[in-house]
Amino acid sequence: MPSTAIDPPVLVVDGLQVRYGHGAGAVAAASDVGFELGRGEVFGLVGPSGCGKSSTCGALLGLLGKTASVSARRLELEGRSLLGLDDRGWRRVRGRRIALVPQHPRSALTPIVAVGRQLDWYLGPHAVDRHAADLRALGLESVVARPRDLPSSFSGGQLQRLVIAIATLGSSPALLLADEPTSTLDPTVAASVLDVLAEARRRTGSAMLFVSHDLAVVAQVCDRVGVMDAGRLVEVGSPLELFEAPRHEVTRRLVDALPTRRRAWAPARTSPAGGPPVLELDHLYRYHGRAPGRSGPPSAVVVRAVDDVSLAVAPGELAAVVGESGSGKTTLARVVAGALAPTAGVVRLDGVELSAARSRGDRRRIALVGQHPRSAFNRRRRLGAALDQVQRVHGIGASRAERTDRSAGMLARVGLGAEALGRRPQELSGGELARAALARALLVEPRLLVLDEPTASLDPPVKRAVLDLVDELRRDLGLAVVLITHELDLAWTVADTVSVLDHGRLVASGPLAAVLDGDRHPRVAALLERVPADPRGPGRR
Amino acid sequence: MADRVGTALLGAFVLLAVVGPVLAGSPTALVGDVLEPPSWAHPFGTDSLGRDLFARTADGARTSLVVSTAAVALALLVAVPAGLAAARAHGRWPDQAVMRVVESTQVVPQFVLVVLLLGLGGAGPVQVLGVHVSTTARIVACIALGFVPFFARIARASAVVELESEYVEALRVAGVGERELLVRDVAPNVAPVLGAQVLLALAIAVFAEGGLSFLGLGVPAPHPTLGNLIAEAGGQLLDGAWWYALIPGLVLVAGITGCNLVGDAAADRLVRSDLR
Amino acid sequence: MIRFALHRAASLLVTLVVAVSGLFLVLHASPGSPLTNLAPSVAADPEARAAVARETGLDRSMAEQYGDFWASLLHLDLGTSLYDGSSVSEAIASAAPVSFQLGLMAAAVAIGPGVVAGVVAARRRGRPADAAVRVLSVVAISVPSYWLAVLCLVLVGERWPDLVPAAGGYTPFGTDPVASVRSLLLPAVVLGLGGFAMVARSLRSSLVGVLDGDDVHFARAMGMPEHQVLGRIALRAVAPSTVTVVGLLVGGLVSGTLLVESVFALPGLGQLMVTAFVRGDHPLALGTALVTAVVFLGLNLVVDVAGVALDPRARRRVAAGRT
Amino acid sequence: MTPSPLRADPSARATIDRRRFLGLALGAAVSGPALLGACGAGTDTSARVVRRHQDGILRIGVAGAPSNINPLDSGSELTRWLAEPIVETLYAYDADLRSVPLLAVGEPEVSADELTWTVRLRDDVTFHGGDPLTAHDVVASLDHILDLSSGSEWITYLLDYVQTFEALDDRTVAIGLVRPYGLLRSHLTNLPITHRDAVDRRDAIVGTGPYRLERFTPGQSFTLVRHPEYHGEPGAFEGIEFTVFTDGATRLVSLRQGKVDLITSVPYQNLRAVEGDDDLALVLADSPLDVLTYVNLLAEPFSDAHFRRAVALSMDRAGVRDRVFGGHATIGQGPIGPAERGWDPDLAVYDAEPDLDAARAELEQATTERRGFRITVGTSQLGKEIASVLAAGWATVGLDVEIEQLAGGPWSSAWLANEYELLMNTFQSGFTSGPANYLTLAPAHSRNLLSCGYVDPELDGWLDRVWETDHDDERAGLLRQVSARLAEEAVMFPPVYPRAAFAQRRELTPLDPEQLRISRLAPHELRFTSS
Repeated sequence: MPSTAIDPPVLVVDGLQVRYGHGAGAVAAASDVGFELGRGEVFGLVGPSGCGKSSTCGALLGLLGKTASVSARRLELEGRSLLGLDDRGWRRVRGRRIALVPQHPRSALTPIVAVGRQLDWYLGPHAVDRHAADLRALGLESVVARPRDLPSSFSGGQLQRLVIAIATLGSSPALLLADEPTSTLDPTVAASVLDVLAEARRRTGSAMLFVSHDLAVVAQVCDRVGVMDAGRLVEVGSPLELFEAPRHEVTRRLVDALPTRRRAWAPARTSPAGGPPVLELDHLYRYHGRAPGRSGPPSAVVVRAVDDVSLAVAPGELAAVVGESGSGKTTLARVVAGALAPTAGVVRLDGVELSAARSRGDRRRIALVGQHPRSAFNRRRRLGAALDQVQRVHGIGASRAERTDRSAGMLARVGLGAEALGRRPQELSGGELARAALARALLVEPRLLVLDEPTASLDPPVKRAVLDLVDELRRDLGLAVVLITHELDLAWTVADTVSVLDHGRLVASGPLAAVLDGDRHPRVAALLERVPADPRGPGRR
Repeated sequence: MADRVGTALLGAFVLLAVVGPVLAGSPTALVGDVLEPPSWAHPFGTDSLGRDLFARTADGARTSLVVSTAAVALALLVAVPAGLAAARAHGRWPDQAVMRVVESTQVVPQFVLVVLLLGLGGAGPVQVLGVHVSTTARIVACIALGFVPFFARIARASAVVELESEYVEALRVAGVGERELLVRDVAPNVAPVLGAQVLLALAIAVFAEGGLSFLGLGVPAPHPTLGNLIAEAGGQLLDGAWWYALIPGLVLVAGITGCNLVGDAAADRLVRSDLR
Repeated sequence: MIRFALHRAASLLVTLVVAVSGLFLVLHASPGSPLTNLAPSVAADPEARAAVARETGLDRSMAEQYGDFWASLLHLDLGTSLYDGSSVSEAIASAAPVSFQLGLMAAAVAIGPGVVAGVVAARRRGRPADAAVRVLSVVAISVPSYWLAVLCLVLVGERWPDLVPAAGGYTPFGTDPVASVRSLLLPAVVLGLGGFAMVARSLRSSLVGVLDGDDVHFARAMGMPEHQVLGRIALRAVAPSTVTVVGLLVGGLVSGTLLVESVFALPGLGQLMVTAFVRGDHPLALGTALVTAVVFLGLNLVVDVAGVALDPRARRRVAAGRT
Repeated sequence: MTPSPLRADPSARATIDRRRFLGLALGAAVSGPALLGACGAGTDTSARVVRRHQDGILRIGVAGAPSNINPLDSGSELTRWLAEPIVETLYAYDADLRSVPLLAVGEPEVSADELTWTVRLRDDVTFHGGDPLTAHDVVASLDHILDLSSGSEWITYLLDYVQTFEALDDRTVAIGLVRPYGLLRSHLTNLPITHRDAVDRRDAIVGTGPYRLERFTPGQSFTLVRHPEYHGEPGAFEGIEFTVFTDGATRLVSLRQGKVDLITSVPYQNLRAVEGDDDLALVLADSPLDVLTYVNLLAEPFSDAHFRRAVALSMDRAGVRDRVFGGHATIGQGPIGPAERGWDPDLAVYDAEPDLDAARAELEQATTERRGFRITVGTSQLGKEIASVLAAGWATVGLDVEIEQLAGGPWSSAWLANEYELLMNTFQSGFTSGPANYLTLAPAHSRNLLSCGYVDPELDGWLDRVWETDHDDERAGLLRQVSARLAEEAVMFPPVYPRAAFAQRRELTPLDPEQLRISRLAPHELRFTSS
């Protein structure tokens, strides 16, 4: 959708500068940012966190707070300058000419007021009745049916649609500001929200500024993309230009981090060593909530989180378990690692059945790395103490000094310097913490490593590096690895075998090629469908 | 800023309480004329019996400090293990039992409870199971009892949060035992949370000690306490002995304000460090 | 909602029964028996002591006394004072309105200005108004009421005798509302000052948090005027936590009446209680403690229920039975 | 107390300092009240008082609430000040403190063997409820006192003497004695007569006086209203209201503000403030206000006579007089003070200033190893202050004194159980014993239940005779001997005999110092000068 030169631009940003603080201590969050948006055009702003995307957005809404100072050569919306507007002036712009689609729909709506009431705030009285048809069209039947419910009783996807409805139903804003609108959503949901957003934009004819850290998503949605780094707009171009010929270093890094589909997946890179399986799951069940028939009120709902799962993992094998959120992946990981007892069924390690109450020795042989590296460590303990602790309880190392040496060695192995031993978790980045969590898991020399979405909260480049590390380690150490993920492309990149969970049941399982190619299970097909396409390949929406 | 003012006030209060009694003469000796205004010889003036008010205020500050510190320490000693034990048994009967006991002491406000417990025994020492308990010890015990629910709840609540946090599960899965978890991980993490509250509790304890003395239920004569001094000073105000009512009162206010400000700052720091 | 209130009330009742029983036991185990308050020349005579004990029923077993205590309590009879033989219930009935009015006025002093100060400070964060509120509230929370009361009594009372309670302490509201309110104004201000600080501080800090929230940001981004942001989102969001603070304030007010009533010679429950304890007047002490506990727990119940009523999420949890 | 040049004009200084203080207080507590206090001016108090007096109610501020309002049970000044206008006695003191008939007609008829006393009652007296006064009311009053279970303080006076009492007819009461009892006349002058239905009540006083008790809030306030059918001259006030202000400053402030007309127990530190106020009159009177001082001779260290004398010699009597009582007290010798029968102004065993050398000499001879003791006082501010001054004084001769403060009950228990070393409290007699104070002396008698362990057969004999004789002069002579002996032996040696302090507004006629000598406040005798 190329911009037409005849129409005047909707938004003109020229020489935008945002600074926080005063005088010598002032920090520039955005320097000399400039771009234009034509009518109906979608412009993407992409870059790592802290690059100045949010400050640029905030400046367009006049909501940067009192510590920020904004200056620009030009900052114009539909030909009217936004510089020097007073509160009343801004109120005429906000919501009417510029509408925000926020990053966290769940916190953007007030948690203690019914959704219907909140719609009334923004769209006028009886909004639900007046806009019932539009809301249904946006897939918000649930809101029409239950306007008195609180936001907490709706899903993230529904809330994001609701926010889009608020932004676009009341007026036809000239500009939609979409600030990472899908970053907290599942890929499946994210895809449908993007559809809704596109539909709403078509209806209102608004231009859109789309901010994201995910190049793949930006490429999918935008006409033109600007890459930001350290407060500056370093490169602007069409998605294809950026992917094919990235000119700037930052752009290149972003592109490189995109998962690449393993071209030759038929022969696995490393064939799993033969021999009996390390891990066997035999008709494993795990229900949440009180099982019926027990004493007490029968009200509790039983969730079949893991429902008759049988699986075997060979030595040295990297087995991926994929599924959407709520499919029971994490529960499965926790049952395998012994954090939860199975409701029924058997977990065998090296052919030996593990009891529900795991011994310390059993725990040493299966290590779990959880979803959020930031909360995996006691925030008040230095890393050295944390690494010492797991060794000490398993009687590894005769002295503290010896254990410290091992810790340092393992940190080096995961790519961290020994100085990290003296750091607290808050002083480490997410990527460093993910590595540290891996180090802690490996220090006790487990037979099996269970990774529960180890990269879900990491930026793409970091994500990639951590996965490469896992792949390397398991080859070096001959570890069996169970990798839990909702990102099918990850499995695609590193796994030997893949198992697909749906509502607690295993719908497909086997070597990567066998599962993903040819005669796919419908669920698998659906998952594949939602992997953001490589803009270099075919299939761009 | 507030932080520094608080430290200064608390520091001055502690300094007066610790060093004051050493510098000053006896708080009970009749060293001057009655109701002398402040002078070089008696920087805080003298009281209605001719005793040096600097010595008495310093001694009173010391008593306040000792009583309230001891009370808070005693309360922690009881409340923290109880709170941790309750958190460990979260939702099961030991937890219920601890929380019910804690609740039953909260049927009246804390200060009323202390007045009630002290009032029941009357002033003066008592024999408890054959052990001589001085009035001061009883005051400490009663104020401490008033704080037990407060600290037990905080200890329990923050320990529950800790025990349900992801790192604890990670450590459990890694084979770290429950005792080790509780002693080495949970307790040290609960400590700063309590630490921030300790100063706020100290402020309340200093207030309560003064209030008890004011009602005549406090530390007995001849030890001066800040509450006693204030209670005695009320009448002197009519005679223009402003220093008598003002100075001990300001010392008390300084102590409480200092504790409050430093405690606030500590709580703020804690929140900030957790957010980081 | 109603079920929640009833459930809470029932559990409070159990707590109350346990606590009152405990109080009864402690009271009767205490060394301050009324027998020791006899004139020494009488108390020295064992025969006279025994006769008095028989007369006052103190020679009976603790179990009997305990049984009688509950039996009469069910008839709302709290017994008679050991000293003047007057009805404890009547003494409390005549003292309660004083404390009630004082508490109500102090709460008004605490909550009204407290809310205003908290909102102003939060909206003008970092500016002089904010600093002023913060300094004022720290000072207000730190100045002990008994000291302030003594100062006010002398300094204010000397110039405006009408502002301190009259002899006898109190003009009933029904007799002369203006004089009644005026005479309790100073004690109420002294008593309410700490609460004012608590409300202002807590409201400020929670409002600051809420005003930084995504929902406020979104509302502003969508052009909602600032007064609506405050009324529709911010104040509503902080209401439950403010109500909790008000609950804490109730405790402070009840405690404070002990001290403030004593300084201003107000014939309220607090002074009655102190008098009872100082004399070791068991029935009166037990009665005042019981009434204090009932009032305190009752107010806490109201605060709990109000907190839930103001927070739809809590309402939902309650409805789901997860109390 | 040496006057310093600084306090040449105390009243002027007070104003300046108060203003300065206001400024400081403003800085310290930025609060509404202080702000209010700093600006504007007050109203004329005297005019307010006159306006208030239009309701005809006399308002009195007292220091504490009576622990028992039944005057047949309690002899405390708090009970009796309240009961004075309500109940009357068979005989009463005239202006010269002589006993004259009040409810009785003429002198009692005493039989030749001195064992039967017959009293005739007036026939024109009614109780507040309207019932006429009869002999049965007198009998019921005596009955109540002599019933052990009532716990009446009067019992100690009558128990071993009175055997029978009966109503011969509606107007005549006969009292039968075991042995001659000259003191009975005194008791009949002090013993209140209560309506027969009210003798056991603790929540009502029903008497024949000019005022009746209308209502009261325990521990807080008491309201009396005029009894219209009073047999004598009707009361001048519509009512009398007693309000309890336990805090001395509050009490005084209320008087200065004109909210009460009269206060009792003015804090001694505030006497200057009262004197400096033209609207107020200070009344200082010798009164049977004793500082009870007992030492326990049953145990070390006071079992040692040398130690005892050392303590008595080194007692800082002048310090107590000047620092606690602002100079308004007489230096103490024996147990009997200036307002009491048996007072000997010439008795001078001890000096005002401690005799440290003599005390040290006595201590050297003492056999006990102890060089310190415990002084047990009540919870009153006064008791605490006396003990503090004394302890500071004793510290100068090397006596380490620990102060123990006990509330009324525990204090009595310590006395009863002989668990004290030096016991001290303030006590106002006079209501039950008139101008003499027999209760204070009781523990000196070796056979008394509260005996402090002093055994002196000669003194026992004197005391027995004090009770028996009906000659006041003989009684006074014996009491002088008792007081001197107890002082010399260092058994009872109060530091001072304080003067009782009252303050009243000028809009009220002055209190009668003579009546105050027997603790009678007699509020119903006062008048408003303004109306």
